[in-house]
Amino acid sequence: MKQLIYLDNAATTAARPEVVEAMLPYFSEKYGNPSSVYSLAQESKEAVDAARAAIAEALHAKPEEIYFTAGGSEADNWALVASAEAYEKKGRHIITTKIEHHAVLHTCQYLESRGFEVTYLDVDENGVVDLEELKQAIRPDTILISIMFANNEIGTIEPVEEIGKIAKAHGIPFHTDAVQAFGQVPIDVDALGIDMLSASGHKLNGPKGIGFLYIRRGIKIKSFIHGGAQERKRRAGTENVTGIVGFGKAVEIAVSTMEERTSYERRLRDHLIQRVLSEVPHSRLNGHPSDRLPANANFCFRFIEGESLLMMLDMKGICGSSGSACTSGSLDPSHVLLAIGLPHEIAHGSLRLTLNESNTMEEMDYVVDSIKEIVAQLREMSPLYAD
Amino acid sequence: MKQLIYLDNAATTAARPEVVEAMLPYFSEKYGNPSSVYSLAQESKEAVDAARAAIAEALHAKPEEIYFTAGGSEADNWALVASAEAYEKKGRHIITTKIEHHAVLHTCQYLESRGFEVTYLDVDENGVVDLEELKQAIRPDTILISIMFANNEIGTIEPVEEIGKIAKAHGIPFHTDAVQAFGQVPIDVDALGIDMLSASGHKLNGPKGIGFLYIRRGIKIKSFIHGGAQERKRRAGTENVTGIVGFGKAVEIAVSTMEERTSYERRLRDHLIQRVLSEVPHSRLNGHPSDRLPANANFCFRFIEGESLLMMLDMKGICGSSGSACTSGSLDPSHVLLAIGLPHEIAHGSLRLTLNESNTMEEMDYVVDSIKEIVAQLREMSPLYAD
Amino acid sequence: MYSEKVMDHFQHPRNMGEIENASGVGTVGNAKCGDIMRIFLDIDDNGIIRDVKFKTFGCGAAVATSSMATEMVKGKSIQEALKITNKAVMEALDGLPPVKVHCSLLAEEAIHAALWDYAEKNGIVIEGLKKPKNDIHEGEDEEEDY
Amino acid sequence: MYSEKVMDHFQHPRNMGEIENASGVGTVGNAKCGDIMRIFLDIDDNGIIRDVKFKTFGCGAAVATSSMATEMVKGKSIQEALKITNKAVMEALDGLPPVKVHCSLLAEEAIHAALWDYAEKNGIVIEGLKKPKNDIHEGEDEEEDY
Ligand SMILES: Cc1ncc(COP(=O)(O)O)c(C=O)c1O
Ligand SMILES: Cc1ncc(COP(=O)(O)O)c(C=O)c1O
Ligand code: FES
Ligand code: FES
Repeated sequence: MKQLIYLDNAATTAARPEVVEAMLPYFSEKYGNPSSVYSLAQESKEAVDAARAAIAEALHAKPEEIYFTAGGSEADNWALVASAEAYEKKGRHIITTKIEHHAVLHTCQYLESRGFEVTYLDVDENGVVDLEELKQAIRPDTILISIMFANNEIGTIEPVEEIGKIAKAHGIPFHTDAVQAFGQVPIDVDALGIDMLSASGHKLNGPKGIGFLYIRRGIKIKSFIHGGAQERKRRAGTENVTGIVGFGKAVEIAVSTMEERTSYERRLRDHLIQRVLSEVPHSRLNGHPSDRLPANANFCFRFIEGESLLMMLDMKGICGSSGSACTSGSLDPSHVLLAIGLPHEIAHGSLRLTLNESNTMEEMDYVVDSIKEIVAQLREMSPLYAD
Repeated sequence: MKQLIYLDNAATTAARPEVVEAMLPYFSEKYGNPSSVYSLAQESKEAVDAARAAIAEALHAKPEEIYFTAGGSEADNWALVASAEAYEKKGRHIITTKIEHHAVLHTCQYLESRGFEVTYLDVDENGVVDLEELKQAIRPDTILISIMFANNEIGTIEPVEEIGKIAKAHGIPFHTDAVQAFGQVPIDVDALGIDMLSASGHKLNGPKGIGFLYIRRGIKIKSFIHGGAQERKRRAGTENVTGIVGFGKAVEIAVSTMEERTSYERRLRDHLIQRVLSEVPHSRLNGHPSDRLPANANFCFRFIEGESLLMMLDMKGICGSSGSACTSGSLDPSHVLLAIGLPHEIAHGSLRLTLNESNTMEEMDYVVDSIKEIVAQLREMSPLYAD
Repeated sequence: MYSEKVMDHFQHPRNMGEIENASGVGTVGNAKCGDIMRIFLDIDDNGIIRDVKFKTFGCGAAVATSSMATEMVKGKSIQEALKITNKAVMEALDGLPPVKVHCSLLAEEAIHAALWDYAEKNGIVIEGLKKPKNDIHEGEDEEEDY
Repeated sequence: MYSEKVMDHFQHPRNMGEIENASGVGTVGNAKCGDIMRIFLDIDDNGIIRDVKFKTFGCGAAVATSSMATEMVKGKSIQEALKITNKAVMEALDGLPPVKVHCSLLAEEAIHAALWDYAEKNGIVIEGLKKPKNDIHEGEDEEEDY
């Protein structure tokens, strides 16, 4: 079995064939710049507008509230930096959590270096923020609450609706990083009280290099990327027409197939979790047992280290990821796993498996068998296990 | 003749078929996230590295000095904002010109709102900056000189080498917006003394939504988009692998065909200019007569307005653009045409035609004939001409 | 970007030209975008607009609204003509893009200016007609409602 | 990311295991990345490293450098073993990615620690051997040379 079993859909996904097909005409035929006057350009503009409308519909938002970006990171940076700049006369305090993606956390640190103050809320052992703690953190000078919709590592879904209510009651704009949640769980920005929302195309079988920031009408933030008058003067740069078209298509499909797809993924995922926990000694599931993304499983295996585990899985044709971000330039163990209370050694031995609809039950069984074998092998090698 | 004559290659270009072909495998087959551990991801990483190397070579730079962005606008924003933040202890003064693209100008205005001081250099009637004025503008607290390589409207090429020398003599980092020049004229960042350079994929028959900022080793600017550790920790966000691959391919072709291609375009362009100036009354050429981008022609026709002219050309299948940016949300006449000294009414009647290698001499003649007819028709309608 | 009606009036502008010895001539401009519109009215003794012509230096929307507005006032009484707003002209054109709404004001104002000129020439007062602004941009706001 | 040699040593680590009653045992860790390496040396009366084993909790590079480093010291004299630097181990592995250079330090330090243990147990002084650090990250810089 050397066929690929791709279980890293939270890192990125394969673009759907329909998505690529939708994009193709806009590379070399309908390539006009949407801001231009002539008819060729109008075709591009219409395509962009159609994608914007499809995405708005998916969120129960208005098309003019969707602003395309280069991805989730830019959307997060925009929401935070521009909110800070727009509301700094009112105050300089921002509330977020300890388990945000680095696109939020590092931007908060950047804002701290510019004189803003950030409260990083704790989470419980399942990765859920404490609403009471949130309420207590709110101050008269709080200008933004940014709490992710669902965590990218452990899959925990945050109580967004309650957060939205609290934010609204205090008149504070509420931003949520929904990069992992969008397309996986239904989102209604009005019902949930969300003022800004970040998403990224490549997480839901769309292309890489495209994302959006939803900005509720009335939220007065300015540009993050300054320049031309694109995106209602709020986001400069020639529109990534192909990316936008592909993103629109991907969202359409993700939304229309959501129920069936995620219930299938959930079934596979639950089987995987159940077998791993019962058959691999010293293993644990990270994240909320039920309030979690349908395709996410995240384990810790004591006494072993993540990268080695990933490399051995790769040799068996299995693609997964680990909280231990050695390769991505940082050697620290996952801040998320530390935040839910795991000690360093254990946090290092984590494995995230994120499914998609093309996985099968047979694959899950093969994966569990492989994990059992590899974990035993690595423990054999580990000075910690020997102790 | 209702076949399309596309003469707006400065706005955007069609992606070359070879470019799209190079991108295709990275959408749905080699779709791995370059930061991941497994082999699938390594294929993406290698593709990104190969594109980076090709681009570095084109500039005589080192691969690790190329940082991919979402386009020219982001690169410009990054260079300016991060330079301002990195060097603000040394000073808060920036020098640029009045004819920069809005991605530079509006970012400068943003920095002014953050307490930086910006000198906007004048240009002469051909759009060339005055080196003496530049020298006089330099102060002890000057931390950045940002002057474009070639202007996007009138095509004038700035004396970059001399600017680089002046910047170096004063120990000031020199950024150049080469979005229009890259791929059209040879660029050697070392020989020209360039410390930072912005470029965009869709201007040289690559895809939209991808660009880069060249940052010379030793320039201490930090991130503009904060988050993950991509691009040597300097530009967060999952890499736009397809965009990067396409951009790399486009650069390779643009550089290897540059000489032949631009000399062909120049011949066509010169014929176009010569016929227009001699056959259309009250017409003038904007920009430098010889130091200009090979494929750029920019005219003013007195007594008529740009958008109407464009719409009538469109009806004849000709795609061009105008300095009068009515449709792009601003109603002001081109700041570039005003900077070279044209009065408002004349600046409104401008037409930019930017060629590519697939244009023909027959097309040029058809275009001139069409312009003659349309200009006469619009003047007939104009209350200014009647006067 | 533009509706078919706009494109039609742009491509085949109605009433383009001048009227010699017109009863009233009005010229207005938008300093911001630099466009200029001139309307010529031929008004008979019963106060009916017998003929109307325009000249426009401006964008596609400006040309199309000139054409449509002249069509709409032709044959109307002065009082009827006064009631033709830029909104009505836009509706008749099946709408304009948001950035182009201001262009339609040019046409409304040019007609008012021509009527004012007619009133002045004839020493009469047209009820409901205010002295036209020279620059129709004055009262206008930069539309930026996020 | 890794060379073929690294992958080979990762997949088939040489000298993995423990030595009972080893002449010297050294354990070092990198507090930053949390990895731990333990080296067991069996040294004969002539000061020749007769056998060597390792146990490693760490990334692929850590495993591969453990394996290669043990191969390189096996059969060597103490003085020869001391000269084996992390650079030499990396070269023998056809290089490591920049972020992984520090992992190779673990192997060098673990050997030094095992030799130090051997020297202490036997009450001797090994020329040129300094007391090993417990956390090899201490001296290291975050590599960020733009
Ligand atoms: C000179 C110049 N700078 C910057 C840009 C912005 O590039 P992009 O639209 O790719 O962000 C452009 C083109 O739009 C340009 O011509
Ligand atoms: C929760 C979360 N936020 C933000 C991002 C950043 O998105 P992108 O890589 O598209 O910039 C990611 C994924 O990398 C994510 O999982
Ligand atoms: S009249 Fe000026 S933009 Fe239309
Ligand atoms: S030993 Fe820690 S990353 Fe390699």
